[in-house]
Amino acid sequence: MLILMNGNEAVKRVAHNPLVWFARRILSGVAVVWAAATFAFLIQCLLPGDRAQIIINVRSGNVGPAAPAELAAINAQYGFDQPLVVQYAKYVWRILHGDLGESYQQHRAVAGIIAEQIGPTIVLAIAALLMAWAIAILTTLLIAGRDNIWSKLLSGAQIFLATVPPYWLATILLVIFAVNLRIFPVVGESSPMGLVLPTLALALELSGFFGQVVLNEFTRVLEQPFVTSARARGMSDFGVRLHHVLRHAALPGITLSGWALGKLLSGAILIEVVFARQGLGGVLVAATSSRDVPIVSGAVLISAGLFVLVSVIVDLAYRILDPRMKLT
Amino acid sequence: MLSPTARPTRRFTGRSNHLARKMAATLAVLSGLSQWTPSVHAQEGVAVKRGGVIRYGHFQEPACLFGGWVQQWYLQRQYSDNLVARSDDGKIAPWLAESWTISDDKKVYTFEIKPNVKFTDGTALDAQAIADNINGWLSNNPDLRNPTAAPYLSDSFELAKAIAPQRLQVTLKVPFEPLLNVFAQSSQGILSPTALKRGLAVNCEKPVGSGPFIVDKWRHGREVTFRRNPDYNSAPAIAKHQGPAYVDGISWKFLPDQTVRYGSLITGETDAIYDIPAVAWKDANSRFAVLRHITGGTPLRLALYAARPPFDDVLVRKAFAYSTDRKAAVDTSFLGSLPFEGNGALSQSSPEYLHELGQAYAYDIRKANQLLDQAGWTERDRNGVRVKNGNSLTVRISYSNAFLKPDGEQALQVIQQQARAAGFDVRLQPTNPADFFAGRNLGPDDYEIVLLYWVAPGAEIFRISWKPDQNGEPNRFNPSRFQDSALWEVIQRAEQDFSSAERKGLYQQAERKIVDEAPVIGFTVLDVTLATSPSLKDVWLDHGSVGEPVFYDAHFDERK
Amino acid sequence: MLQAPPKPVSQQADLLTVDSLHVSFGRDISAKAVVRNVSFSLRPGRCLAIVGESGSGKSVTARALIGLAGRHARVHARQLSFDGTDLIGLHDRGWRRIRGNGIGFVLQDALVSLDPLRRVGKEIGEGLRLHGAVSSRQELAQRVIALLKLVGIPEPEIKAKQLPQQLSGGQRQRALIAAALALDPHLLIADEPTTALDVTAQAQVLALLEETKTRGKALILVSHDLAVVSRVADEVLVMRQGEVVERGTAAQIFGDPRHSYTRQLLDAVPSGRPRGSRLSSSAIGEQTEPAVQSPQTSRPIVLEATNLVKRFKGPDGTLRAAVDGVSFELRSGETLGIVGESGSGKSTMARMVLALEGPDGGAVQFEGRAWTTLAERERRARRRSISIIYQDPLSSFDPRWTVGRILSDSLSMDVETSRKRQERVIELLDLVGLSSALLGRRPLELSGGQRQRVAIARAIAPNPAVIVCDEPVSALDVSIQAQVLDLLDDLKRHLGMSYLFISHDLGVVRHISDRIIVMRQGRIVDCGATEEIFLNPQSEYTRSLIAAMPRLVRDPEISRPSMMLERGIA
Amino acid sequence: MSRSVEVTVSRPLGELLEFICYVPFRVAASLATIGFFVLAAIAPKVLQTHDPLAIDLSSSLQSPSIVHWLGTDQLGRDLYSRVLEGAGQSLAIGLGATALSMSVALILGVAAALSGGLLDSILTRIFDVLFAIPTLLLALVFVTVFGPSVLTEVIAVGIGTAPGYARMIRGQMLSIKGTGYVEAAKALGHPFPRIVWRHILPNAMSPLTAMVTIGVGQAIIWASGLAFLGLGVAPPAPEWGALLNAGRNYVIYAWWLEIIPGLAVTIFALSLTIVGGHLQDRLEGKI
Repeated sequence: MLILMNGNEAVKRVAHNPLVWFARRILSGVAVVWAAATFAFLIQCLLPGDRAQIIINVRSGNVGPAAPAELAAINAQYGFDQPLVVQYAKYVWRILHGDLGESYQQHRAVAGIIAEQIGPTIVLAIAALLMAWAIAILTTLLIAGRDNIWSKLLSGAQIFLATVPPYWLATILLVIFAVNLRIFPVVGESSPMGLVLPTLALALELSGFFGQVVLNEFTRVLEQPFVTSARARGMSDFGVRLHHVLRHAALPGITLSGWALGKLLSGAILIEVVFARQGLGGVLVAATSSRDVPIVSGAVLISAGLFVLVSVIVDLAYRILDPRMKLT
Repeated sequence: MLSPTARPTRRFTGRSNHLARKMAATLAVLSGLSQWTPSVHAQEGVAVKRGGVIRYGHFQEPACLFGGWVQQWYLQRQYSDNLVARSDDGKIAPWLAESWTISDDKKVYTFEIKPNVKFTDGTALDAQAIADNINGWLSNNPDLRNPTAAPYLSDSFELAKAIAPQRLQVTLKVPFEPLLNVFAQSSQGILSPTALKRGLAVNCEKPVGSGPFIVDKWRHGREVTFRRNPDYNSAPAIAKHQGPAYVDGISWKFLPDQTVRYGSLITGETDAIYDIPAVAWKDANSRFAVLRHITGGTPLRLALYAARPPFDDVLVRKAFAYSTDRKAAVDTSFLGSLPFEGNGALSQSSPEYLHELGQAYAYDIRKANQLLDQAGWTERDRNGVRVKNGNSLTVRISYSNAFLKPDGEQALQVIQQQARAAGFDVRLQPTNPADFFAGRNLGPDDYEIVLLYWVAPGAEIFRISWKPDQNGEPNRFNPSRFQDSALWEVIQRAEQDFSSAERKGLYQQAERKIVDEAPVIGFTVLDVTLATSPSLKDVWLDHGSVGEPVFYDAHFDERK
Repeated sequence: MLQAPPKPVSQQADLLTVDSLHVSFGRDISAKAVVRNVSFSLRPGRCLAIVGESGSGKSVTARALIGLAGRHARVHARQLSFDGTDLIGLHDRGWRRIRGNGIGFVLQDALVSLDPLRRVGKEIGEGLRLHGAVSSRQELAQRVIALLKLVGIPEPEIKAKQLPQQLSGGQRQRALIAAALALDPHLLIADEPTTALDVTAQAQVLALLEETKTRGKALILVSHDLAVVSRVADEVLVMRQGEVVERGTAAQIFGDPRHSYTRQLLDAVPSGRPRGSRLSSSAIGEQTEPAVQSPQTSRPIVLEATNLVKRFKGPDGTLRAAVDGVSFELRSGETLGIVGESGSGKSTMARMVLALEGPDGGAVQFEGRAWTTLAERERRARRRSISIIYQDPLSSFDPRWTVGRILSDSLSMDVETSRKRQERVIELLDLVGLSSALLGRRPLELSGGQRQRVAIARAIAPNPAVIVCDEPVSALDVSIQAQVLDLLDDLKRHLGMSYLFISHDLGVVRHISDRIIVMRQGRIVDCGATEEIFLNPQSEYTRSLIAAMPRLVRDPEISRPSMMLERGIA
Repeated sequence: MSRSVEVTVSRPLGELLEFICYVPFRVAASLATIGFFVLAAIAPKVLQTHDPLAIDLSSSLQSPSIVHWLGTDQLGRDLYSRVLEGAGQSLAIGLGATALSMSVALILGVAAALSGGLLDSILTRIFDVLFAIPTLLLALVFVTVFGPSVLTEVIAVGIGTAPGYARMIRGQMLSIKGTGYVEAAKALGHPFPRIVWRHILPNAMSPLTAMVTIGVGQAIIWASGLAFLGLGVAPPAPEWGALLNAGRNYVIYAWWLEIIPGLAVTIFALSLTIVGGHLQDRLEGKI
């Protein structure tokens, strides 16, 4: 159904000594981040056109070619006149010291820019993840294995939600609930109420994906012999769903959370623009349209790091939820 | 002026009243300057409510809190003071300079600087500080160079120096009358030299001026917060009051999405917003106080590449102008929120503007066809596009949304369709800001038409647009590549002429010539619109400059 | 023992009465019921066995008794009552009171019948908790441990805290029975409780069920395996396609079956049937002369394994030998049976013989020449001389291919023209007793028996010298199993190839093999001619295997095996 | 090598017929919707009621009516006709991006799965790295580097979604590599390339048909997301993302300009998802 990572992937990766496992995860994570950093560096070099020219024009708000003296000053300032290898070595060295370079446009450290913007984005992403989970699990508990009009409607709604562009949904939610009904603020900023609509816009799409996966697994597990066993012991239908089935059905969903983070970050970029929220989204879009490559490549690096972190957490969660991981 | 709100009267109290009188006295002795007579607040004695924070929803967020882009000017207007101010009618008024004299050869300006003014970091704002600023603008130091002042002044400026603690002298190589206009623009606000030493990165983030507000914090992507400068004592003469601002501060939010921005005003989450969406123009006028300033300088215009075919032929340039009903395009696309501007040379709020040129080249398809036939574009291909010597009459329009509001794109689509009737094959080349700034679609062979504007108080902008290439160095601010030495001659004469009537005449002569040669065709204006909630009073736009919103005099209604 | 107060139950009255039970599925009323007109009654202390092949409706019948026949199931009966409660039209809450409390239910394959994510103890205590039979956590823990002890699981304190997969198959099944017995129900229903267990574990579970019966519980045992049932059942219900074909006491059913289907089932049980005799009904009574009975030492050796070793990395990273120094020889025309319980290394050995897995030590020689030591390129041309028949034929067919293409693909290269190939394919189908109408079918569209026949046809297609049969009949119903075994016998007689026959089922191996190797933990523990092994097993292990082997007990009253369950045998 | 016996030739045709005759209603409706949009993409003029580019200033911003089924935009252009006109470009972007990402994913995924060993681990790491970068961010990177254009959009979305597919293809290939029939073919002495070609690839590919179907819808959503940020295709082309981006400014006063293009994207993606899901169910033998 979905374009997802294989649920068994996490299972395969697990080694048996937790420490060895952890060390291996960290190492491969570092490798991923390093590769992402190299990728980010290549982006900066690949940029067509003269970087110094772009920097000058972006700064002055003008168009047209700059004088050679001006260009030379900028080239010297950013070290563009050095050989690529030297630039790369310096770049890696700086990254090791937490320095992601300086924004062409904002004249500030990229690390600082991302640090101050990523907070709201992560809050939004996590809120959306939790809400998506809550929606997916609640609907699944209610509709899985039942054959009535509600289950049909809700499972149809899940498929529908999974294909609704979240930015479009966001605009509609904004106009209806904020501008017209005035239930939520239009400019959310950091208030909890202001978080509701963006979170909803992001979470609804994701809950559609989660819902389908969890529902599939839930329906499959409902037919498992151990579920029948539990029923045969006199357990109620809801008890069976809650105590036996849910945990199984949640497992593939847990694995999905790593994938979901990427999707949420993508979505958050769009949603933040719609809601004019502070966050990585606005910065990235501005940076993209002004060719502020250090910010874009810094974001690439950070999100790769985040992904690695989250996948370690996901694997850990998997190990906790699925005791089978420790044995076999 | 198109501002729908009546210009409120001004008000002087206490010490500032005294200052004003002193100013008036000083001014009286000045030669060559028209007199500045401040009016007195009609409601003197009625206490104005103090306090409150203005929540202002702005459109674009710049990368630095000062610089050459007009979005940066708006911010700078809040925290810095200029040497001089410019009133609605184009007269120069005192600001940091209480008075000034101009030498007979018009090359030496001597300014008397207001005493006891301090930057908000405690640095004294004296003649030396101002001289440091001005010299920095024209230096090659990237941290100090001013991208607005430099192109105006680089040909004429020689030196600025403090000849006494409160006396500043600016020396020019050649007379340049618009000097004070240039000094009056917000981008030339004076910044603390101590603070400037911290480098561009810090200054962008937290610039230090002497203005009514202090930059408190810039939460990137969200807002800039300003707090009141409690010791403010250097308001311009054109302000409505003197002394510290009434409100405690400004929360200057960046709300690029116009639905969110306008929506936030509707729901009362902001007290004022910038750039009313065209689609909400009527609604805004019925609900809120609407302020508007049409910026001076050039209108938003179509610059026709005049250095190669087809637009090297003035007949074709004119034909293109006649073939497009730009008024209809503008009226429909902007839903009445922006006026059509037929004068491609100068915007209607400039003092030198000629009204009779405002409707130049009104839609006339017959004339367009006639001119094209005359120019030899007689054949047409299967699609109805005119052909001459085997070349199609193809016109590529480069533009960027950095210079065009969302609705403007629609207007271009109308033009595209209309020009087709006359046999033009118009192609749109939208370019994102970064590429545009990087020169994409702007090379000599990349476009026939480009859409641009340059804000300024008035006709002094001609220097920037029409200075011919010199010593092989092209004028990068002249995208039409139209070079006319006679025109340049007139412009230079105007700049050196200190008689306002004559200068105006000269500028208008240049203006006629530009419109007549049609290297640029009028389209619409750039405007600044502000909608404020009924409870927020006395916000005004600096019509003398480029319409920066001024919150210094603003205060909340008693009800709030 | 259990602390729950014994529930008063009349020993004489019927505990369970089923009269004219019908079960059908789906919304379509006219759909044929999968269970039709089943009636029986059961008294405490008695065991009723429901016997039948897949699709006979035996499991559905059992599940209908606890109201879990399945979603969309519609259950009708003239009477359906348990312990005085009318079960017809019982609402959900009523059912829940009966489930676990009145009727305990044990499903087959405990690996999937115990929640793999929950501790065994929790699973067992669940019924106690649900029905409010315990008042405190400590009491619950005590009761769980008592139950584990009751079913004979060693170290109950430790096992209670383990996950199902940490227990052996037999332990799991017993834990599941413990969970069903938790509330001391009057009736225990066990659905295929011994399927998928190794023989020794099977014997232990059967003993436990018997003991339960002697404690006065009523027992319903559902199984496809007549041999299993014959040990415990007092009464037997033989079902076929949803209907009861024969019903009677165990003695009567096993001793004097009346219905032909019952007879057919009994005959199809390979254990105890002499080698060479036919198992399937079509040839009942026809005693063909065993083709090869004489000692075959004179025949040439086709395949010879010497000192084969294969190691795998275990979960803790250490190497573990799956096959550890195995040597044997396979002579032309001979069937060599390889027997062992799961994990004995027999399948790994088969893969090495096929050269799908390279040995870590030792080598296999084929037709007197090197085989496993060859490079794959050199081996390729000779690969068709060794064929394989898998346990699960479905997964060994490309699901997209038709039967015709599958068979044609495995024909030997020298069949040149496509006409000849097609003729040969049809001939092959004919040989395995399939109609050529199946040519265009895909594997999914075939029945289990048909699939295994196609697999056999594929195996014989290239005229191999050796066919490795890896558990070829263990996934099949008895009657189908019988047909397939007969077919294999026939083919060997016709075509004269050798079989390496791998199975965990001693009965099957005994029936088909000339010689037998018994494997345990990667080593050969016994080896010899079939009857020698069975009559005079050399190793202790072989003896225990044979002892645990379920046999058809024709007269249960006299030859019921003694309680040989040793507590603590895992 | 050997010549196979094809006994029933007309099978695929029969299956197609069967597929069409026995589809549930929602699948049929989805197929009809897809057909409608595909027709609009191939021959937009057939379905349009107005010229999608014809400006009629007198009928600007009209709400849906009998004349203008889905209303008009600011320049009086018929929205219904514009949405249909945009279908071509949107579908092309969706198909192009999916084709690109599938090709990349196929080459890398197959290479990884078949090579095993070092190359496999290197390629897997590369997927990991690309997978670690959010799709939209990767797309933004491409737009930053190459500037916005249709081609960039296709490449950005294509590369952005490729790692997910590549991982899946690799997994699929590996699982098929381990199946009984591959082993059986090996035991028959078939050379490995032949096994790959005749067994592994075809069986690994069939789930991809479902994936591609769903992927096209997702690609259109991503692409219109880029356009929504103003980083998409040039006007006046009424590509759906561009329509969405333009409509956003009018949403308070002319809702249809935003709602309708969004619905077009959603309905089209939904139809593809339903059909793709149905295909997948069939392939997995659930139906």
